[in-house]
Amino acid sequence: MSNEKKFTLRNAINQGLLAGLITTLISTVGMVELFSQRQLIAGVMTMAQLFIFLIPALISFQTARKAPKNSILLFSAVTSFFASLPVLVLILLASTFGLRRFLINVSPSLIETLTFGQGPLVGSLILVLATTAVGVAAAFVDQMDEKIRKPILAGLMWTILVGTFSEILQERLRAFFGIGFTNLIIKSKALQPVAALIFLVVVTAISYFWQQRGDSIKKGLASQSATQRRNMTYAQRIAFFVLLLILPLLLGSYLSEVTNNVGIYVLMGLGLNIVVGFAGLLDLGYVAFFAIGAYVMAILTSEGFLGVAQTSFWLALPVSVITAVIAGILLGTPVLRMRGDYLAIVTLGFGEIIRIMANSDLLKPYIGGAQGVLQIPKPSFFGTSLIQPGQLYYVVLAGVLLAWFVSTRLSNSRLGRQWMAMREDEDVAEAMGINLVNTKLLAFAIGAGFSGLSGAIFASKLTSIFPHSFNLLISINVLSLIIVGGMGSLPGVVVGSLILVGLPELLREFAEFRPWMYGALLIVMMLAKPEGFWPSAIQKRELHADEESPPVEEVAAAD
Amino acid sequence: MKKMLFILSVLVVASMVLAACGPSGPAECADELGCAEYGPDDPIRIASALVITGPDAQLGLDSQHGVEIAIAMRGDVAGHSVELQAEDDGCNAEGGQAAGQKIVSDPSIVAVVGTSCSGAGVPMSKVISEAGYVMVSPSNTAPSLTDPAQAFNPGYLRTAHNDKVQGAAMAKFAYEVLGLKTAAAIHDGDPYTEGLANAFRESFEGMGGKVVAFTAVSKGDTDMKPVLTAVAASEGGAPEFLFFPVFTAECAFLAKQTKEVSGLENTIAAAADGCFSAAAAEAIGEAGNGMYFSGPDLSFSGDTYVTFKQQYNTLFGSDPISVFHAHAFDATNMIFDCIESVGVTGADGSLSVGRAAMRTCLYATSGFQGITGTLTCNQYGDCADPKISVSILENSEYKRIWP
Amino acid sequence: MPMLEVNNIHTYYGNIHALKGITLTVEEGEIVTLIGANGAGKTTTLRTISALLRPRQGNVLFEGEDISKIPAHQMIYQGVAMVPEGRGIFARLSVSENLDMGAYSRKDTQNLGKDLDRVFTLFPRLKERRSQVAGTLSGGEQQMLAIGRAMMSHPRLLLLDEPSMGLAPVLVEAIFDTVAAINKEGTTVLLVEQNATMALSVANRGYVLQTGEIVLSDSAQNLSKNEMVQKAYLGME
Amino acid sequence: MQRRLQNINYLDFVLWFIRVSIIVFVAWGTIATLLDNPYSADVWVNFTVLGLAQGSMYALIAIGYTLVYGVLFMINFAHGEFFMSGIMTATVFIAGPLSASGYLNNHPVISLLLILVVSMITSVGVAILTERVAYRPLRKAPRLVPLITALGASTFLQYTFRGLFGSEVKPFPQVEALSGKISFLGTEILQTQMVVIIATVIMLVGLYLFVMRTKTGKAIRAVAEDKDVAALMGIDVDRTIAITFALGASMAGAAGVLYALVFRQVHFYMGFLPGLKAFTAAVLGGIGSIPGAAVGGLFLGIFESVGPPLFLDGLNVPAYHQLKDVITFTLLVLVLIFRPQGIVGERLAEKKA
Repeated sequence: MSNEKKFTLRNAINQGLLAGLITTLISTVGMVELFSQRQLIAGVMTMAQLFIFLIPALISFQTARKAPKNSILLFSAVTSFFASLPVLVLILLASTFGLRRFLINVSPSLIETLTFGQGPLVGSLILVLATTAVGVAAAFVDQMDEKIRKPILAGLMWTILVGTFSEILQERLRAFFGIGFTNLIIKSKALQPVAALIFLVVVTAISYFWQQRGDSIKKGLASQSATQRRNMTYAQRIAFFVLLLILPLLLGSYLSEVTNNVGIYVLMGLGLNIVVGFAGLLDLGYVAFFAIGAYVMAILTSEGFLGVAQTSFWLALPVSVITAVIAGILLGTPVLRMRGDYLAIVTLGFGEIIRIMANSDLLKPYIGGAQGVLQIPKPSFFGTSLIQPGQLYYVVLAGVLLAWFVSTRLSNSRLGRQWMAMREDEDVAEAMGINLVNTKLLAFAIGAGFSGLSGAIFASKLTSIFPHSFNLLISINVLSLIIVGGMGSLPGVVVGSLILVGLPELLREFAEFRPWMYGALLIVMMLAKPEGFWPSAIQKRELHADEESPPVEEVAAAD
Repeated sequence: MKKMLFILSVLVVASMVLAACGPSGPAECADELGCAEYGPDDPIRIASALVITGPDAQLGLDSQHGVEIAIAMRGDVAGHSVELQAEDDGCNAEGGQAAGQKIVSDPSIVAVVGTSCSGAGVPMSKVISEAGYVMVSPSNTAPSLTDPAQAFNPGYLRTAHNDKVQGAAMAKFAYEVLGLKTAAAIHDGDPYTEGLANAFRESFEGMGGKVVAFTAVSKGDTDMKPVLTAVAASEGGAPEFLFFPVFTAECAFLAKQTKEVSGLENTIAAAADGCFSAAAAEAIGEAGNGMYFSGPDLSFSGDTYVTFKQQYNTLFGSDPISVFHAHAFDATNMIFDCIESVGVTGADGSLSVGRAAMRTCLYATSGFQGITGTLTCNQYGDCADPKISVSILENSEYKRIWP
Repeated sequence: MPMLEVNNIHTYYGNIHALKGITLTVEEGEIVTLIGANGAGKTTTLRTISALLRPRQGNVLFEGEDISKIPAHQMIYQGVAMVPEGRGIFARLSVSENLDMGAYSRKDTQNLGKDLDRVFTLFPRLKERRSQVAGTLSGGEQQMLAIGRAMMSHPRLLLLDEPSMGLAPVLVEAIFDTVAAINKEGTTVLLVEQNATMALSVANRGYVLQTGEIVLSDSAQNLSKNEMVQKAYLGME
Repeated sequence: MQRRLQNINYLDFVLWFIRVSIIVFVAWGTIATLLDNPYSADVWVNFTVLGLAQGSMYALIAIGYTLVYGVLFMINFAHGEFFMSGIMTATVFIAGPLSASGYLNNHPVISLLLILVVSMITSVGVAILTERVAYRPLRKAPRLVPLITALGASTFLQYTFRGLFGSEVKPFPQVEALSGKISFLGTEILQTQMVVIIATVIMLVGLYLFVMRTKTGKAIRAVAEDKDVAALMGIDVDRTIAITFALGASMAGAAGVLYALVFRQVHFYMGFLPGLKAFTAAVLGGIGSIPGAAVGGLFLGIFESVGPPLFLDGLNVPAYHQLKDVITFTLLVLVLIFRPQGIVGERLAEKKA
């Protein structure tokens, strides 16, 4: 219905102003300035310029799609022209008034970046012209034939991506091919112009040919028999498994560290997925069990003065898990009769209670209070201490595979179906003869067990733990990753962890703006894909039923 | 799909072969822990790992500014420009470990300034030391970090004061200089403040004083009056001296509200270097008149600190926002001095800095004139000037009064 | 020109095709009833007319104007009011607050007193309970409140969804008497009802719905004589 | 729902056990404290007044949670940031310059009004923008989805304001007209606390009257009950929801000014904890109910202030003020176990919760 509305020049102006305001915002919060030094493509484009131009370009692209067919260029030019105006106002205000007294990041160097070092007057002119030009270029790209447009966009996108992640790529390239070769491609985090150009051309070409051949491949797939397909999945599985096994070799120590962190969150996510995704119990204090697992591991194995037993990692591991399970049952019991948001706030309270107790002077003689537990040994395996992230990876992997296996079995079991029934409607579930107390407690207990396992590995990976590490934000992060991935879906947990734990790690360079981007990312992802990135089949179905839930009467009508 | 499998296996084999070869560096380096190598035009790279996100961000950001100013004021080091790789330690252990792993995966980084929080410092010092790197923290104060029986690792140094030293100094000041016999201490559950408050208590009691109340608030608390009221009504009577070595936000709340609680009108309030900054003085306002602060004596270095503050203002648009910028500045300069003394410059202008040599040099630092005092490192990495000074706040100006 | 013209509307719930091309008309001053079994699509039809649901195809004309694209909260300004299924009173608001909400769309606030009196004459019970919280009313009183509330907006067309649901037979008759009275005063009524006997007794015309389609349409009299209708909806053998 | 599980004795046994053990613990602690008698009666009155002032702020913030929860059944985690954004902006743009020029202390009333207006307008603006961008498109999504965008919005807003105004603690000037103490119930209390309590009462009563008496207020309540029917009455549901957000945010903006008056400093992270506490207060009082939010806020404030010394002092718990939140959350758990609808909440809300 809305697409029938006419897109007027006024809309184009509004769109442009919106884009301009966004650019102004990222300038005033300091992001543009921070990245004015960071070269995306050496000598050609800085990260700051990417920020300044990308937003008008995207908006002009949007405008071009909606604009009347005969005046696309005009519309795009108007949009991008107006996109430069708010920035212009900022430059004007900043160079006439001392804006910096109020807005700490509106510094002379920001203005210099925005005006390309040409002074306010000439710089503003350049800014307006360049922005408009970018917008028109975007419209041109939009006008191209799809066969050409898509590859070009793919090429641009991949080049920008490579430029953004160049820090990590640089490190990996150096490890594999040595510093000389790396410097040809990426030098001090900047993509070299020639390499960038080659890369752009290659990606565009590949994407072009891929598109040409895409159809025939799809046809080929469809013509294969079912057994053939099954065999392939079998082969794929082996390949995947081999890949998992050799991953640390490919990744190197830092990326393995990131992978381990992701893995720890996957473990927690799989556990919370049982509680929230399967059983529908909204738990915001999930970090409590993580903390309990970690502290049990710490106290049992620490070689410092707080250690009580100095047992080995492998001995302490089951104890941690069992303690967490017991804690899950203990904390689960009083809240069995609560639902929804009440459950959320009470569990949140539990999480905070555990953290505050761990931090308190009251328990300091036993678990270290604010000073934490130190000197926790890393796990050892047949005499080798697993010091490197690449070695610890296998411990994490084993934990994740175990949790994955248990989760898959559970979701197809009688218990799993009871959970689903309970999630749909507790009253109906009980009428069907499901014992709600046991079913709920089992969900809490198993979820807590996974979290305890995760915490135990975490403690031994860190070799020291502090109450600080167990705050509310962890619970929130785990919940978010489940929902971003797709609630109730096991692969979704992995996808969610990669996006919400792995990606911020890889974007460490953005340093102080990581939380800002994290927040924006959560909003944008939920707006774009409310069902998550890898929804489970059931979730997909539910969502559609949920959108416009028909009264019983109408469903019957359709039959 | 078979093709995919093939590609995958090629990748696997290739990666194994490559991993077996390992990174190949120039052969010139004779250092047992390897070297950081720079081409003739390459900048020297150092890293920082400070808390720049979350509620404590101002603490780390301020230190990072200190590092940036040190780089700007120093100019070239050993004929090379300097590039900073700024990382976030998140003020927690996992953040410290991740930042550490990232730093040690980059062979071009020669040394690290960090971490902000002791909790992040413990795992990070382990990662850094195991990889043969070296770090100098501008603001870790936990005694365990330089205690060989606990968390000390042989690549760790710091320019911040060990809690033990500072706590004892404050106790001595209160007991001997001010002649006060009863005191109370409040911490906020942060390892830094808890350690310092504890050290103060032990020393004060050791000297014969009485600690009538030892209590805590929580981070993020705003209303301190219940705690202060309880302190005022403690069994041993209202304390003559109240020590709360917490960070700016909580410190300002405590300082302001102490004046508003009946029974504490005559109590002398004191804080430590977590609250010893221009921004803190501004946040406390008039309530801070007559309050004592322990920490480095910044007036000591004279001109350098004046220039430093000007630089800070031009670059970051405000006076220093927190406390450990000076320690960070000193830490960075210590690192630069050592690079200059152990770096080997090749005929073509390339530079090679041995990592073991770097460590030896840093641990051997002696009589270094920094803006926080004269720094001399001991074998476990404590480098801060042992002379803690106490300043009094008068009309938002700090005046050193002891020693 | 008919007052309400529904042209071949198709409404979906997700992928469920609930209305498969409904076409009907209501002339000014009429009472028209839609009858059909549970799940035939009666409520969906009303919800589509009142813009709570959007048809994927087809349109709705009210007094010649296409109203199928305006938002639901604008309908009442066009002169269309609806008493939803299950009455939909605001349980936590008082009776008089509920009536106030019925008059939310009114600009001429000085005439409200008169309308309130009119509702209270129609339903004296409501007057007694005007300050009571609506959730505590009995089912019959709630239905009265719902109809009274709809009348507060001075609608030209009243959409009534199952007014007899869950009420005792005596009350049902009273309600239908009121509906007839309201109609006499000049309000056109489109009535959805499962109780076909009652519905056909007050209506001028009727439509029979089956699984999202109209299978029969005729005057009320003829419909009550129709064999199929008698069998299926009037409980006669 | 209570009845549903009644047949399971084990659960009742556990709940009774929890109830009894906590009561025993509290009684033991209280008796020990009172026998020990560390504080005079004055001090206890003081604790209560302190709690009342802090609780007033919680109450004002809790209103926003309750209103939004009432219409959308959604926990708006970004509400604490609405609170922060208003007073941060007002401090930087108004209070700071006014104080520097001396205008603040020469014309305290005009200045405070100006600060209040700017704070409220900013909070409302941020709230409306957040609602429009992050919540409205998700009205039909599964319930957890807006919760996640709320969390995202919360972080985003925190760091936006940090980026705008910097990460350091900003001092809020002392208003001389409000400094000093007055005598109240035989004890001295600060003028600022008195202002907070009085202002809160006025605003809460005003809000209550607005929601109960005005057409818009009734529309909000109608939308809270049934959006479809409200739309049939001619109520623009989207607009009404935006108004609800604005109302809650205006209270938060005002609470920000009171906060600044009492604590005299602001920070980009200052919204997080009060937000969490206010949400707890809203649930404690009975989420969805306006009197509930008020009662819950005051209750929470008093408990935080009086609870630790009363229950824990006698038990010789070291640094017991640290455990204040433990008491808070234990109280919450107890209330929700035995009175799931909250202190003054109605049972009606439960089926939707």
